[in-house]
Amino acid sequence: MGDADPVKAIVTPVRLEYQCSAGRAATRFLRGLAQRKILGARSRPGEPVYVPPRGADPRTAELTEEMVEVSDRGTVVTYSIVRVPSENIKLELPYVCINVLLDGAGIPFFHVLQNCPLEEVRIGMRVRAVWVPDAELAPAVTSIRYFEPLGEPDVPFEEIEEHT
Amino acid sequence: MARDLGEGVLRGLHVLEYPYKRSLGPVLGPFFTALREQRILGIRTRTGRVLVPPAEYDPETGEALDELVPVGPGGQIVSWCWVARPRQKQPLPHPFAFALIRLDGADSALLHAVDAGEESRLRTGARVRPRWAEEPQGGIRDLACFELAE
Amino acid sequence: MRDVAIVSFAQWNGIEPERNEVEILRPVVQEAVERSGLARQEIDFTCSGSSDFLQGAPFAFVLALDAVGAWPPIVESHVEQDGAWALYEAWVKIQTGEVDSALVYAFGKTSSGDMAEIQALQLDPYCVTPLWPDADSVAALQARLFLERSGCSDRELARVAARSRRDAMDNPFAVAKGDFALEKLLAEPCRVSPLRDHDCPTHTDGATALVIAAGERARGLCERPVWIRGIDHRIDPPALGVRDLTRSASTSLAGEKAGVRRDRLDFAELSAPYTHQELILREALGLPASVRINPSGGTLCAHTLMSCGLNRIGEAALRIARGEGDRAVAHASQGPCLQQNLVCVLEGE
Amino acid sequence: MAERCAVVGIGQTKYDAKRIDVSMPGLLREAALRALEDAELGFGDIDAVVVGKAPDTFEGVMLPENFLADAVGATGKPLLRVHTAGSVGGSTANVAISLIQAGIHERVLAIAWEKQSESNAMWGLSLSPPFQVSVVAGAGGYFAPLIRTYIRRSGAPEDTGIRVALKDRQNALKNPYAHVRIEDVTFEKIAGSPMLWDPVRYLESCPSSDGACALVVTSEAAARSAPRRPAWVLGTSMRSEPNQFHRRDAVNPRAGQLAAKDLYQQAGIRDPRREIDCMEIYVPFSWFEPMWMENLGFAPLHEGWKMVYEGATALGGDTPVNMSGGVLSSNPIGASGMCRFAEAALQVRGEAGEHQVDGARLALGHAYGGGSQYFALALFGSERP
Repeated sequence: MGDADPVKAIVTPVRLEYQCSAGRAATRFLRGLAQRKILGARSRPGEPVYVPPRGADPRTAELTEEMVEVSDRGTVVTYSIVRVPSENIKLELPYVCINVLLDGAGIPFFHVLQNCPLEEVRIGMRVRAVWVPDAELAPAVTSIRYFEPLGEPDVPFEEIEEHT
Repeated sequence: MARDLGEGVLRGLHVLEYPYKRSLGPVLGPFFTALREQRILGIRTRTGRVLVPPAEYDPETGEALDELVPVGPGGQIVSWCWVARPRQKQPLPHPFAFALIRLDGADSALLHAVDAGEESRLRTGARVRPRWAEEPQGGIRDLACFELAE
Repeated sequence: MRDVAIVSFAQWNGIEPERNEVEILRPVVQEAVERSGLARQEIDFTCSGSSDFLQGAPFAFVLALDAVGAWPPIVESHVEQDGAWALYEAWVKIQTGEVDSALVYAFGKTSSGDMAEIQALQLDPYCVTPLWPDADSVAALQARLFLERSGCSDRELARVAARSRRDAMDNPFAVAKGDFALEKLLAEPCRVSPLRDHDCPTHTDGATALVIAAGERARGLCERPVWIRGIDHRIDPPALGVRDLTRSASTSLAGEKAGVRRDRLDFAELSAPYTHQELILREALGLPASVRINPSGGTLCAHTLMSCGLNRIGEAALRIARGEGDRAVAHASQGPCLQQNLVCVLEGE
Repeated sequence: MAERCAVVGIGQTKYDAKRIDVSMPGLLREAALRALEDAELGFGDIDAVVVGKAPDTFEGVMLPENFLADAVGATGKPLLRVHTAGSVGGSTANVAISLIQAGIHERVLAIAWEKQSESNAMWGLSLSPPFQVSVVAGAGGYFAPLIRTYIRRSGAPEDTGIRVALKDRQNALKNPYAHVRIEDVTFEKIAGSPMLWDPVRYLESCPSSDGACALVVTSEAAARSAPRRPAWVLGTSMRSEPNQFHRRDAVNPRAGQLAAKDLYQQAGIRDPRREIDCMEIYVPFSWFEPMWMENLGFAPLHEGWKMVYEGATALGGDTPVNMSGGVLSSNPIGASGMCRFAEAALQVRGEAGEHQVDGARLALGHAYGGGSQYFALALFGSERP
């Protein structure tokens, strides 16, 4: 003791616990997933359906209280092939991260595409959700294991371009 | 992770946890190195005040400081409070005092824990001395706590 | 300087685990905007205050934009401070002449975590945070110094608590309220001596929003605009063992710059989460006994971390707008032991 | 009505992955003292301090400017803390400038910083509460799909990003403060670096850095007594839009377009490509250079990549971009925006050293943050407006 190298750094561990609320809007969405349903929300008929719902339309802050079920099929609006590990994702590398616009939805959301050779992933590709077995269904995004190609003809870029 | 409370809104535990690593620079480095050797250092300002813990700069003017000087190890309680129900992360598992302690030779006070057994033994102005950690790591907790010196 | 007035105010405080931050904030922002008489798109500037540590994850304010309706894009800024500093930034922006009106909001969902513990992360991260002194303990160190220096007793602290809780009964957004006998309060055991439970704040979730506007714009929007006659903020050195904790030098200085003593005051709304801090602040601002303190019940009765300072300003404006006074001082504070303070002098016409 | 404002002091730290030689106060003071020295002022001359930083969770200190108040000479002064995600360095400078323009202060010190090595940036950025669980892998995971869309829309050649990265990495060799300096950088070296978030390669991505940047901004009267040539503020602008909404164009966001339009209007700029001499813009992934060229009005829609191809954005080109090496070479997140402003101001002062653009009179500083949602811009000029 005392003859070691000078102290140049210290480690100060921090551990804080929080009880988070999903909020009312996201709760409805998550509970839907536990029943294999993808629920979005809109302010009124004719307005875009937000999936997942955010409680309000971010453009206007208008409440989006009308729940609308959307399809579990959709179109790849854009994607990237992830080849770098990150702390929050436990997937084997590389994997494909897609922004998928579900049929009936007004915004795309991020998920993972599997069962598709990397070189075949493309913008406009039609995909569908693959759900976990019934026993594993839970009010969580993980109830959708991943998306996979649907084999339908691609959607022209012009039709989805505005949804990036 | 999510707790399902029936019909209510979903709630879940979120943990923010990280072992933050803090580089120390030219003043706190020697301060913690000295603590590991059971010595306490302060720093002298241009006007002659001695600050403990030492700062790289004068708190009033921002002027850079570099004259480290030994202080303590004994000192005097400037203020204190009695922590009847210690939290798990705090220095002592049983009731103790947090105190502002002016070490001998210092002009400012250091915040640390005082192990006094019971509240009635404490008073402002009481003399204290350090109790050193058995396995120093280089850090403020190399001072395990202070104890009454009377 | 341009004349700037508070033209509308809305708030919500309470413990509601069900709603998330955006759901708490959205109706409050909407109410403030509606009450201002301006359409959302007519408001030139938006500024908010919040802290990521209340939710333990980065970018709390980014999602909060959903509560505002920021489309088409808005001129916007955010301070990682109590919303009172967001108000200051908005006031500055109006002074540049670039904008005439602003929406200011703040929010904090304190029920998600242990606020007394989380605030240990505001202290010196090298020498103090590793000891995890909770906010109550840190305030108690200040309280003992103050009691010993001033000769005040715990009875005087209890008087502050009793008065605040009694006044809070008239405030639907206060959470700690009721008629409490002094003797009963003094019979409580200490939480962290010398502080008892009633000396410490009741943490609550909350959101505050207000709209400010310049000169003629403000006059056209409401009958009795509440003018910001002076606003200033100052900070003291952080180290608890360096500054005189029994006085608030930064409050005195900010008060002087804001013109607190320029005229008679009817009441004050002070951000004093702990009873002894009210006494320190009264002294720092030189408030005579005739000035009513915290008619809302104050921060002691509803501590909405990150929005309580803006809330004081809103509460003071609300009372002036209702004609319950003509001139008031509102104060916001953040940092351990009243380290940083903002003082705002409000006046009705 | 607004008072004129000028930058009279500029200070930057050496940027590095881990500045283990300094504490947090030491890091801020390195930049602050250099800015003050440049302006030949002391802390005592400063009226107010504005501090900017990205999330507090990076360093694990809540509202850290409070514990740093005396380190930056703010005792007894007003201190503001700005946080607008990645654009915060720019917003911080703009808030400081507004304190001068409002006529409230004469001399304001603005400091932006990040000490990412206290934790880990990938961890810090992926930290999300339950229910927001996301498959997005850090900033690259979020922005790579936008780049993919840009490529699809514009038909840009696949090597555009490599060309930008090569230019910025070569520029960084002329900047003594730059973090990433690859002496033998070549097109092949970048092309051969690992693909991280396809189409973004390792050497097309920004690093994670420790660093701080400081500016002393003053009123016109105070600028007159400045020892060196001031950089005059010709305009500032900020715009924000929500993170996600129906038909949001996140590749070419409206908020960025409006911020630019506002700025040019303030400065009387009609043709930015012709009138603005050079710029420092926020390019954390190489492809953002052509994307921002379009967003800022320097290139027609879908043609930003042509500026890269023609060499227009190179140090010797007609519109040099990121002469300092940019965010690709140094990225202390909270400070990165202010570094852009500082480097733009250095150019119009003629003090950018080896990476000086000859005769630069007008320089743009640009920062963005969030999901391409927050924009902060400023235009600096060598002549008083």
